Amino acid sequence: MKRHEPTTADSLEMVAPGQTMESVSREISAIPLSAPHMRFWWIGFSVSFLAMMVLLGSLAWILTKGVGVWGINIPIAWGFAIINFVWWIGIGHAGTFISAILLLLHQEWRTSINRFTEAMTLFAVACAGIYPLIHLGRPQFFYWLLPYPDTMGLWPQFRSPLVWDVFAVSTYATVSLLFWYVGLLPDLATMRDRAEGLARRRIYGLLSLGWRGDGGHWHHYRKLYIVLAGLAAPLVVSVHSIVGMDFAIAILPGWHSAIFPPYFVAGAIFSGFSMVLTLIIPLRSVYRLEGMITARHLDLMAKVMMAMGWIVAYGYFSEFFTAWRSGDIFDRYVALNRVVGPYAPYFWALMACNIAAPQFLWSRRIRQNLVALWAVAFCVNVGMWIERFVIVITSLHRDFMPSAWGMYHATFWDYSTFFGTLGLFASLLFLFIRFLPMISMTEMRALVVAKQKERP
Amino acid sequence: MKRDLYGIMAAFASEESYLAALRELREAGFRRIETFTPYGVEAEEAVVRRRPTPMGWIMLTAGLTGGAGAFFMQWYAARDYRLNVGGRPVDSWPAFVPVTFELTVLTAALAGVAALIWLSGLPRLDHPVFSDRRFQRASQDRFFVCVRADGIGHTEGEARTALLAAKPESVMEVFA
Amino acid sequence: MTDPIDFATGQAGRMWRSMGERELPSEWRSIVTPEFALGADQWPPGMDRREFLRLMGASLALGGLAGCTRPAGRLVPYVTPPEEALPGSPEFYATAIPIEGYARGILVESHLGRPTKIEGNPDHPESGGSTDALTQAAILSLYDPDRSKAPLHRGAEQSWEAFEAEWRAFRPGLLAKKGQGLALLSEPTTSPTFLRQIGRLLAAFPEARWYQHTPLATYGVGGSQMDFDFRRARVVLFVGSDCLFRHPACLRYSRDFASRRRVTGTAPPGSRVYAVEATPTLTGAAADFRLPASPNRIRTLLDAVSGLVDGNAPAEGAALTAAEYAFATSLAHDLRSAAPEVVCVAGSEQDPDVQAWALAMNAKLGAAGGTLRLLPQVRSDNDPRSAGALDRLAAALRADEVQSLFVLGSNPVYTSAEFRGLAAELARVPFTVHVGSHVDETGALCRWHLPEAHFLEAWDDRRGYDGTTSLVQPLIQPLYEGRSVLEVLHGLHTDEHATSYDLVRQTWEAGGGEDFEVRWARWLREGKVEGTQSAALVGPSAALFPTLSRPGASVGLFLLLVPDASVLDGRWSNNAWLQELPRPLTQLVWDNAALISPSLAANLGAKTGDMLRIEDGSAAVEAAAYVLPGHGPGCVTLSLGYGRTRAGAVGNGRGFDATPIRRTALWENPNISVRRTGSTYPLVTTQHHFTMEGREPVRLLPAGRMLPDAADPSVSLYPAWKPGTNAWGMSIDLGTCIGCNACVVACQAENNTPVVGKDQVSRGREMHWIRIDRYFDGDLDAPRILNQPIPCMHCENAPCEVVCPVGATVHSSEGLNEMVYNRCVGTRYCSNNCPYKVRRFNFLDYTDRRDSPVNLQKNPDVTVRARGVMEKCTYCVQRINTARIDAAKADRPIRDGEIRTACEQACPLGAIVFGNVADPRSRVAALKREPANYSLLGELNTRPRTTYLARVTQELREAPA
Amino acid sequence: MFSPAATTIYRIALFGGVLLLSLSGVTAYAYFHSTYWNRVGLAQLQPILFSHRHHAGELHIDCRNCHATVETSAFAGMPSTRTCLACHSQLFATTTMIHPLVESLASNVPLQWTRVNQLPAHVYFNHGVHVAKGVACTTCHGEVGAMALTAKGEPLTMRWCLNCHKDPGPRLSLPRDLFSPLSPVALPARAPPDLMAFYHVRTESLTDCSTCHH
Repeated sequence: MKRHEPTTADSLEMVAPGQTMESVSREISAIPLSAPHMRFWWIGFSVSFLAMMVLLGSLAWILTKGVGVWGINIPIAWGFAIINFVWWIGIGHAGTFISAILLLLHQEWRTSINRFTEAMTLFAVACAGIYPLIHLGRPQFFYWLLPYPDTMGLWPQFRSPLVWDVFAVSTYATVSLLFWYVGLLPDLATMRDRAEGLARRRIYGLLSLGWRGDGGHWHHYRKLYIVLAGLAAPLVVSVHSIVGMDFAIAILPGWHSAIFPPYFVAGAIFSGFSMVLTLIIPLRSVYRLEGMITARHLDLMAKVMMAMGWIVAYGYFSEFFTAWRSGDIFDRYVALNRVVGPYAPYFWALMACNIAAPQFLWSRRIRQNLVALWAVAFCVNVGMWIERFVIVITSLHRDFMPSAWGMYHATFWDYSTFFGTLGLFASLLFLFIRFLPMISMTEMRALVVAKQKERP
Repeated sequence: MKRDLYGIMAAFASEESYLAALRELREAGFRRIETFTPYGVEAEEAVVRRRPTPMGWIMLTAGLTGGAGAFFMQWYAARDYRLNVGGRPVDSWPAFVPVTFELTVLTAALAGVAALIWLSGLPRLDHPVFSDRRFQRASQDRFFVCVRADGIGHTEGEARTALLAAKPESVMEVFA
Repeated sequence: MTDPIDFATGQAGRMWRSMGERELPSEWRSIVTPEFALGADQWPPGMDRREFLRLMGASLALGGLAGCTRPAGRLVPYVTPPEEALPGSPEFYATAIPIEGYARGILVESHLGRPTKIEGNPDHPESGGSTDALTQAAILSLYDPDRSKAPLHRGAEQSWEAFEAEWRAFRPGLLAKKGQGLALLSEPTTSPTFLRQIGRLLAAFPEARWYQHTPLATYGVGGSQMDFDFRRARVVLFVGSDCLFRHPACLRYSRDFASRRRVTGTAPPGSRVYAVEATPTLTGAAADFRLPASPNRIRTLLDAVSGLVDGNAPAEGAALTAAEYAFATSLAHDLRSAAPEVVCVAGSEQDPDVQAWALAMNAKLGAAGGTLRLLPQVRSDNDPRSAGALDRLAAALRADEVQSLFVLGSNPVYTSAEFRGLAAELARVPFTVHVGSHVDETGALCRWHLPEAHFLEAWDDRRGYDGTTSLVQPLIQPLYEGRSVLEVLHGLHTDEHATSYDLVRQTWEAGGGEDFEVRWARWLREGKVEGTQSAALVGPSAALFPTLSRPGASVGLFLLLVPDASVLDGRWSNNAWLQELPRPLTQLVWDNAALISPSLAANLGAKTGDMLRIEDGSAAVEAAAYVLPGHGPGCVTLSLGYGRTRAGAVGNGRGFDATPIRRTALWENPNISVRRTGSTYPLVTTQHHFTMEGREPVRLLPAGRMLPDAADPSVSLYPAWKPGTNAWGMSIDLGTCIGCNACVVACQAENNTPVVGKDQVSRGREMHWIRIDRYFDGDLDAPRILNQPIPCMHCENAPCEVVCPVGATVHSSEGLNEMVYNRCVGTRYCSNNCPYKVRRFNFLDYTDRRDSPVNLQKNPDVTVRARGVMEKCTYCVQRINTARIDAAKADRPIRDGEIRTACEQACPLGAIVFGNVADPRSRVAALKREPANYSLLGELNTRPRTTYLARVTQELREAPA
Repeated sequence: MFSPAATTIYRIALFGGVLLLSLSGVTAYAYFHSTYWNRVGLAQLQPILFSHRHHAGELHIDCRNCHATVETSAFAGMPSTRTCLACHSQLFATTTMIHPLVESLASNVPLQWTRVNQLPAHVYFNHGVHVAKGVACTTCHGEVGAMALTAKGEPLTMRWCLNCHKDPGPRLSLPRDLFSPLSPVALPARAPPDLMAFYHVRTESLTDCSTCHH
């Protein structure tokens, strides 16, 4: 089998010079087909798989005993489950943002990363989707949130943001999947044609639906792809706006705030990009993709991340500002309680991770330094989780009635379910890398050709 | 036995040569031409003069239908069993917007993908062009042009010469 | 009709004759027919019934009801229908509950022979229709799984026959010696039949000795007891007294007290109430002016007051602090000006000299015969036939004078430090018998233990504090082999068979008369025997003030012992409802604690949860500290009833045992030393934050002022929903509520609210539908103590409803915020969005083990909630529906007061009023028109249907210049 | 690599899959709304082969004779052994069919009838008020007077209950028909409002959740 060697070194170009249609097709498809670096893959996959088993164990226990095994209580009736849900959904926003919105904005640098980020989106949404189900007191009746002709003559209560959630998340998952698959179609054909062994060729052949790059097909394809992008763009915004409304619709001080939808969207993209960076920096080195995912890409993503960071920072600020200006004693107390209350350490950790850390990215040197960039991205991942913790817990634990104030103590099962989904996420990611091209070969070919035209 | 001919096909190494070939063929009056490319070549449309795709309209109609249905469903649900929910009116239309929007997008997207598969006649695993191993490059780095055998008023020979004139990498006969 | 089978003994029983015969098994079976089922989650058909009959001791085999997904239910009719029982509608029987020996009239709700709920008896003076927490919880003790089920001989199960045989063999020896060596120990009682039995016994055994012991207060001195009339008292002084909360007459006192405290318009309350106390009490908290003080300071203050009342300045040397002086002068001024409509109440646990002071002061101010009456002591504490108290018995035991000892429903081995040392002596007594509901600490040391029947299982008669006598009639045949103490006493001296029913009747037949049957029936129906109220004695004559000793050395600390608010001296230890009931003021559950003032805490460097070692030279106990604002300085309060070892699964090993350090001066232990041990203990409370943070959930309204106008609720973006003919609402008067928790337990009993245990409460998962919030307002050493009951507010714009994704909580046409358990999927969003946090969630499966007899208490009209389901106060919608159906059938509107929620019905102070706010003539509508009416968190525009009446405050009088 | 057949199979599989998915939905709907699932018309095995057709339909024994508390209580009431024996101590007293009754009286162990109409435990149904407001026995229990073996007459699903609670008028019967064993003859179109007025049916709280669930 072909040995895999890098064609070109890292560069600040969109595509390293010397890349051809043939080379990109070969190098990208080589990863699933000739499977280099199997040791890395096996170790990574086994670890993630074990973590996924932890998830299964936790789910079994939660379903047997009830959600009481978590630390939730009255007044803090929502805990890790919701925090993790929002965190994962947020991460799931980078993919569609990159592939849809950047496509509409003709940002060609999206080309080499959209496939991977879309996959990441799908897996993140899969992880997120678990939580709304298992956090139910009676998960066996989850389908009561869906409209169907039951024997009781009842309907979902469409004024509830949780019902909006059901529709938003399921729509988002479906549309992302379709978008991803449509993008994959031509690549699957390439895989079919490059694969060795009848079995593989047939499997990829079936998946590609027998795609043959017919001009007529491309004709419909282009239209579909652009309209899908056009639909996905507002969808991305709507989904996290609705997640934001899960809180904003409530009357709880610290939740009931008009800034939530936009600031949740920004936060989502913020966390999405940080997750992309966290994953792609090691992967591109392991699989020698510097020629296609160049320092230029990292640089741009770092900039987007910083920009989003500022929007989020504005969100934090405006929360305090409105609390102060409103003169509402409850809002003011919540604001104060965040800063100096029992959960103050979380708040300050949040400030450090989400506002302080990204400022390093002003420096080009840091943006170019893989380790530093990765560290900042990782900080933001942590920070965004803490942000949700602060929003959910510190708002709930001290609301209107001082007599009903309480504290939240996470249990072992809170943590195990969280780490469990990390395992699920990683496992899916490893399987994706192993069997599918993690960069869109089709779009890379087009890009390479375009770049060659530009060059004298 | 003699298998009947599907068409004469030529492979080109570059987008430019491929587009040139297309133009010449059109000028030579060939109408039934099929093209196979490793990525969608927008310039090709001008040459081949395809009818505009109905894709947009399909997705629009589907989306509007889905959205309308979604809103009606919520409107009806509120009436079917009139419940006083937190003192809110029965027609809490602002609360019905999110679901309406989501279902609009969902139906449009599903219809779009269905339409792509339908309009492109997929899945089609056994297309004649697959019979030639060289065609595997069509999904990688070669551009193919196929003149259908029953090209009106053209013989197989004329097709071959026309293609050769465009200096392809190779020319091949495709049998149905 | 046939004699019913007594399933406990297998013999034909006769005890039901007077009340219409009923049969147990078919009743139990009919429980499972869904029309009055206990909830599918709780009791799958078949199983419960089988468990049930096993408990009944019946041997009825019922097969073929395996719990498949959709089991075919069974319809099981009677063989012979009983007379009154109407399947599907409960019956109420009048009886009485003995608490510390005194009767309180009650009505017991019975569903086809299954007692489920206790209500007050409106016709009974000591109830007036209301109940306290203990009475409400008593129903649970009937179904206590740990009750002793059969006679035990040295721990081994035996039959009653075996015991009787052994006793008959032993008895001749006794008779020969005229009963010398026979000792009986009982609690002081008010039961005429019991005393009649004692008389007959002593007649048969002249040399026998009858000792009495109670670890609790003896409500009287020298054969007489004080009785107060708060309806006429314009000025009241409470000296370390909690008589509104814990007293044989507390329900009557509360009712009378409230009658003067209720305000209309902007008028001040009808009484000015002063309280001086070391241990904060609910009674003290209800006072207008409360002064925390150590026992020594209390005496100093009282001296000063008596001086001031006489018109003298405070005696020299009695240097009063500014606060004490202001208190004393204002009090003296009020007492003088309001006399004789004043009353001074000294706590039943106070030293005799303090009680004497109160008596003297009342006499001096002419209260005697008016607000204060002396009554002959109803209870047998000073019965001439009694051979004295526990110390005498102890002496007799030491001197080996006792050949046979009968302990009747008393537990000295736990309650008396002295008795704990007598294990050896007890072991030397040849024939020891313990009669009790549980095999407690004492029962464990006796040769025989005999199961005592619950008061709802056997006949008895008791007298209330005011002398009113009630017949205690059973609602159910004994669940186990328990027998009444009366039957045991009877069996001691004769072989003739007599049930408690016979014995009680004999007592009253003595009254004779041909119309006896008629009167007997009336007594049973009304729950009291007319003309049995005691007549007041003369006096007290104006006495001189006693010289008040100063018990405590100035250096040491005081240890104050009090009965626990829930378990008293431990007699309620195995009652889970009471254990999980947040203790007044502290909100502690499942434990007791050493209460200390913030200042003392600072001195000791202790905080809540730190273990303290309390020593007085000879003995020491350890207990966790609880820092209680408003506690008297320089003293520690520890409640009795904890550290039990043989109370049962619920009560064992909880809290800290105070008995070892209890001395002959029962309630005070001066001169103790306290230090931290360094270790800590997890105390669990249901409330963690006791200041109002400037939010004023409890509004204080200075007399004569008005509340600031609330925002106009009619302003709204939404079109209003058509109001129904009925619009249910509630008004809670914070001026009269004393926070006694009766409503909390009543709600728990009515609505099948589960008990979750200490661990779950510590995780913030208690399930009470109505809670009583406590706030400490002002200086933490002498704060104003506020209580606020919080049920569901039933907001018209309910935030919880909008966010429920499945419409499991919605609004009813009558304005109820409905919670539909069987639609709930458990997102808990509603709880997050409830500003009052009144919603409760079944985080785990909190329903009792399927085969637990506790399930028998469940109210069949209320669904038992499954795991993962939200629940909350429903305004007792099951009662509303019953009334609506009755009204609909009779084609009439629902009358005001026809529906009473469980909390309203229980409340001794009438602080809770429920009704139709749409009807301007209803009581609740009138209350909502009061200027003191306000909505909790009204600024959120939730428009609560439950509103509050602000607590009206008064000022101390300026000292006359 | 692939034969033409492969394409055909693949297409059938794709479309078939989609079709199957939608069909299964329809099937589920049909099943759970079917009389089979609701056990309508399903007669249960009983300790005694009791025939409502004979007693109510042919002998015209009033329903309330045996279901005595139907007007006064939530529970319609089941005849006690003695109620049955009131007649059957003479009639057929010796037949094997009646034997279980005699047995029950002798042993003082009640009969155990198998439920035909069973509501979930979280539903609180009150017979008394329904009868008082003009709902006839047959409206919910079907043509009992024609049943040799008693079977469920109506689905008794929540949707079914709600249909009537949303619009009771058309389901009400004339007082004389309330206890008739067979469905009364159809009433004139203008009857419903009159009956509503006659029985003073107040509809406002009929669809409140707490009317049936608490």
